[in-house]
Amino acid sequence: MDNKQRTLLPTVLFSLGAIIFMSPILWMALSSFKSPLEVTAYPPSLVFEPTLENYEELFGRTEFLHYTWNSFVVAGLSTLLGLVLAIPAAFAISWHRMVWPATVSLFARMAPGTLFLLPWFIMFSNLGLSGSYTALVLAHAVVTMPLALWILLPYFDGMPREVVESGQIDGCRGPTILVRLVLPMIYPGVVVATIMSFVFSWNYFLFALALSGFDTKTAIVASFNFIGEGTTNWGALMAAATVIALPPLVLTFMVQRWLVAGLSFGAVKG
Amino acid sequence: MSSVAVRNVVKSYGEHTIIEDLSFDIQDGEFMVFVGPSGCGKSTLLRMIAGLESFQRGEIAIGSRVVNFVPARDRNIAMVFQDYALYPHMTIRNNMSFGLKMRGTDKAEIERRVAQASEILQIGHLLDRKPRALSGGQRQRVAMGRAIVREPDVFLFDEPLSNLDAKLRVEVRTEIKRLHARLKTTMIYVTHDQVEAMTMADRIVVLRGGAVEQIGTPADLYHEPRTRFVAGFIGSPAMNFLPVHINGETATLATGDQVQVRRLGSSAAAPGELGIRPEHIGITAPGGHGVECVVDVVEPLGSDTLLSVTVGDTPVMVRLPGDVVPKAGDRLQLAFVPGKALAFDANGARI
Amino acid sequence: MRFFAMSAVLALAMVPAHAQDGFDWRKHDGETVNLMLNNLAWTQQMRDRLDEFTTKTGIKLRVETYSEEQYRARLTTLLQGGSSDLDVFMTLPSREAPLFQANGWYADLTSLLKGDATDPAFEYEDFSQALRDSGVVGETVTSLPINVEGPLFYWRKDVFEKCGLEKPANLEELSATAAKLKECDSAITPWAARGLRGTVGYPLGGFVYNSGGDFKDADGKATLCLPGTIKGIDLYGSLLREYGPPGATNHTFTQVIDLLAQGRVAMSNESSNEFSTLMRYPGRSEDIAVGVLPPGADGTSKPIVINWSLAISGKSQKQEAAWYFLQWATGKEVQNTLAQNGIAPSRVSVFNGDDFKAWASESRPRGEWLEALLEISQTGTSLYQTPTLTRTPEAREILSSVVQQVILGQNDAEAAACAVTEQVQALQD
Amino acid sequence: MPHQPQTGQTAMSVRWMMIPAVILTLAMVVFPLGYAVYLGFGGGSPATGFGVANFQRLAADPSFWSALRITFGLFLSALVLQLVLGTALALLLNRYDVVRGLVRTAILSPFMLPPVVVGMIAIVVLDPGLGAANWIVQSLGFAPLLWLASPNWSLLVIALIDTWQWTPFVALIVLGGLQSLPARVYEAAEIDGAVGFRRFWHITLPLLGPTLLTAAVLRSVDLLRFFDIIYITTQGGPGNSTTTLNIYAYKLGFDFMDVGYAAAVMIVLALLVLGSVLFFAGLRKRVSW
Repeated sequence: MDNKQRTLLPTVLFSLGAIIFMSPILWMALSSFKSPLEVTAYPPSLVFEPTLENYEELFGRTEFLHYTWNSFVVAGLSTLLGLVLAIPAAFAISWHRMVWPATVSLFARMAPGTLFLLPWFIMFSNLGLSGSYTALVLAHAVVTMPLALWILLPYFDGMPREVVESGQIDGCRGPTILVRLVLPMIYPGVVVATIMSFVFSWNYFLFALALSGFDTKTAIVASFNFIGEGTTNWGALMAAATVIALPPLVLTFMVQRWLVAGLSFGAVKG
Repeated sequence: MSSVAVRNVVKSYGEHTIIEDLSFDIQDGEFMVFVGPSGCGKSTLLRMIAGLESFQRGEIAIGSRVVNFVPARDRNIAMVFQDYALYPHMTIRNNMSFGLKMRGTDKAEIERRVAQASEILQIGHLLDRKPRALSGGQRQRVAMGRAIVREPDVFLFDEPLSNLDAKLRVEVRTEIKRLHARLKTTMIYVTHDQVEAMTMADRIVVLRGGAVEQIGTPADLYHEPRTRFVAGFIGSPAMNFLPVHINGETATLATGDQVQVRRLGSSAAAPGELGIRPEHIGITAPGGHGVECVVDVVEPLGSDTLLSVTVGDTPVMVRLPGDVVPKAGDRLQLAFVPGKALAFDANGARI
Repeated sequence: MRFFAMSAVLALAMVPAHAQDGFDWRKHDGETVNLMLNNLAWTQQMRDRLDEFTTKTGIKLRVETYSEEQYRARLTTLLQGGSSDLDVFMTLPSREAPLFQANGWYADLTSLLKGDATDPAFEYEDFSQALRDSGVVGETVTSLPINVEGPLFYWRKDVFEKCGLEKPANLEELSATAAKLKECDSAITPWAARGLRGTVGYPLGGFVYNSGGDFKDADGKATLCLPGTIKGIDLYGSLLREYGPPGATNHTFTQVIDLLAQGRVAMSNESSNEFSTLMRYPGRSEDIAVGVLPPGADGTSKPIVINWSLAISGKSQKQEAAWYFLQWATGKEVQNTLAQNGIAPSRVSVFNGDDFKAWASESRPRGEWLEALLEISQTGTSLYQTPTLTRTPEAREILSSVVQQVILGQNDAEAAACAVTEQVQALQD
Repeated sequence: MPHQPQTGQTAMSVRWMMIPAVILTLAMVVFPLGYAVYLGFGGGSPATGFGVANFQRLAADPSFWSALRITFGLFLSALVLQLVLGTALALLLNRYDVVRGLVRTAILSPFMLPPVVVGMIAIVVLDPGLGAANWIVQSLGFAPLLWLASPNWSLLVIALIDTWQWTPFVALIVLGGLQSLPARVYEAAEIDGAVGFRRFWHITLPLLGPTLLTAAVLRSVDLLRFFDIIYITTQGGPGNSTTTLNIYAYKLGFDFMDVGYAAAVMIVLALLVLGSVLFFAGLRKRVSW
């Protein structure tokens, strides 16, 4: 194969792939800067005068900024909670070479999310937590905790047991070993787990739909308002979609190198 | 069966040269060992012969055929890897027959060869298992079996014993020698362990930094090393080197003692090094005169006794018969066996 | 639940309302009432006016609005979970009043109406009889109507004129008109209407009734397998199939109004509620005409007319404060203001009031719209699915699936309509 | 990870460190599941009484069977598409070693997007009248398509949307698997004469078995419960063409307010997911090496 062909074929192939995967996202961002008339123009216009109208509508006429903040609070705290629970659990599971807990944690992902809505709502209402951040954070931790656990387990499994054993000999107890010795070794795993947990919590809408209150509504739930407001406001809808999509995309971009490495989910071998 | 020729081969990664201008021949049916410290290029050289690595200049021939542009699969070679490289998802039988199947060998022939190879290696009872159910030694045999069934022109071994424990290593070593005796096929064997090299090889290529230090039979390398490097690398415990001033056949130690050395030629008096193997040093009878030393550590091995002693400031290893057991702190007089002390110049070349 | 009594009520509404200074609007000063609202035109108009209520009463409002699908999901969760967080919510009585009442999800407004928590100037009787009835289950008042609405026939006057067409005199002519439009102006889609599951009944109802059909047979048994009903379904379905926009089976009012507002469609049968949205688009106030759906060939005209209402949750801990909000939100003053923005009022006095009339006379379409509303509230019905007491949504779903088969050309109207007889009768409890 | 069987008692026990996670799971998962089962068996509904009435109703409910078929149709088509395309993409990425820069971002972006956003994009792009998709189709000289509005194709379009979103994810998992395959085995294969497609078929594919299985488990759990994008785009239509079990259960519970019956459907769905996970777990032994 001569050199030209060697670089040309993959370049064409991967550019095509990048276009397929990226263009819908770019289209969304582009549309959010179109005026209401332009956004529904057919054939669609590629060249247009960008306007911030849709964003003014979004942040000016609705409390979208507040909802976005809610999303950050819920995703951030549920990620924190998920990690605080998943890290020691993953350590214990890996250290004792248990198989069943990881499997059991999958159960949470087996049931349809709608199944949880009513029981949770009743539960939180009785605890007086209905509509609170607490309820949302706990509900989202059901998404983040197993996810973090599954991402972290291979990292814990890949860590040499001798490190823990030498820590024991040095007189450390479990928690100290975990914090002082193990975590510094597997921090790339913790980063991946954090990012993925945050993104999946941020993206989840069903729980927030049922459990959020007047003040705790998340941006995703609020964005539904743009579908069905008299006429569908496509421009504002795309602006909302862009705003919602931004944090996951930015986070992904920031830690992409580690994500690629961390997403094998221990899939490597039996 | 084939000879192998390596002619003026050069390989580099960018600026970094791995192999520089290597040439040597391997006879048909010879057991050739490449030995050297890690990073010397011995594995790379083997993989170049296998066709797994490309190189920039020179040529490699197997038999009469230059194979520079022949892909690995068409070189009719077989290779045994350090980590065995068995196909983890196939049974042992399929592992052994895979290469033949890929070549379209007919079924009965495959059966026959697998049966024969497994008999030679005594792995018949393992044929229906998968690699993960086998011990390291068994996997090693399977890897050899996989090579045997191919009936190649050349066998290539890439440090095949380094993942085995010491006892197994000795067993398998013998087995490979026996195999060679039986098949009489050319074998090229890479190792970093000079004991393996010495025990197995017909001839040895000692490599250092991508260049040949010396090629020769084990006895050649032991008795007539051409460089200080080869002298130090071959033999265990390693040869002792003492700083000396060489004048003709006489070497003067830092302590002032004078020792006879065997020279290759003659040169002007100059500082250099004296090399003497531990087994070529004795102790004089009580009252006799020799090079004085202090015993630091005594290691009785039963058959031999190893002494770590200090001559002047230089540590020296001495191998004595097992019945001589001095104590640490003793002062002894050492006698060098005549004709066994070698001389090296400041650049490490034998002189 | 019918509106025959409208004209009678119009007379009653002439009774003047005496504002009583004695009523203490600030009794619940400092309390907070939680509202959950479906995102309708009414809601959008109200959103900017809620501060006025807080100023007047000192009661703080917390509002959640959702589009319809999410609204239902959230409302159902809150109600079924027995939430006390919810005080006031929007309800569609024609769909859900019996079920909600049976589940105890409505607070009893009857006693509140009679008690001294009601401003004497409120005048419950001012709501038209039919709209009041919609919120009464058994003897109990469960909700107060906030508007009156129904599907109306919208058409593009300019396009019709260009093509030399008139508003079809009856439903039979609709197809012919659409065909001519298609021929005359290929740039415009002749017809658009809802095709999404669960939403079809509302615009379809008029087609069925005007074609001489019904949703039950002479014995009152639920069925779609009646000649007139089949005719109506066939007409509705084939119009969309032959002359509708692509993808009509995923369209609900948002898409239909969108198409109409963008000037891409020449005719539709869509909610009167969306009139004001439509008028906001450039050009539409000149070229859109609106009226009652054309009658059947024999002149039968029985359009659909319904209302959205406000209810107080049965589990609310602040029913009286919530009741203050209901009084204010459905009161004359607010309705009068909303009426100026195209929300058809549920109060007779407002509907007939000078302000509303004056507003309507400001432009041709407004006048047409008012007239059409007046007509449908006199002749309309709120039943647009096979009769059932508590399983209306399912009945509407079945009806939609029948119509979808016709739209998609998977089945002819008769076969589709008659295949579901058992299903719809099973829902009739 | 292959674990050695434990032969002796480990001196340090950190089992207790699982307790907080277990408590959360018990409170937030086990209790609601129990409650849903209670509802499914008619608890809290005086009309049916406690019993299997809801499940008997399932057996005779054509909508349920239709939803089951659609669920399986979506599951199979999307899973096969994603595994095949994901593996192909991974092989390309592995071969050219270009997982960096723009390519990496392009690959990571789709599955990190909120499903809601993907649904919204689908609504706008796939609109039969105004969408960019038909514009492209027409520019290429084809007749415009109905996309999500066609009862015959809507399910496939949904499957394609999911494939767009999740193929890169599958590719990344497979890529991880590829990169961890023993390089020496490939050299052995090269000497044995397995190259090109034969190498893929005899070596790579079997070695990827466990990796593909992991990807299949992760995707099937999501695909069987597929909800978000349908909920946003078609809400189960046109007709019943995209009414999966999860959408059907949602409609029953939140539109028809038939909570007990909805719970019964969801229980069946949960069992289905469990069944698929067990099925793949059973396969694991056969493909592991």
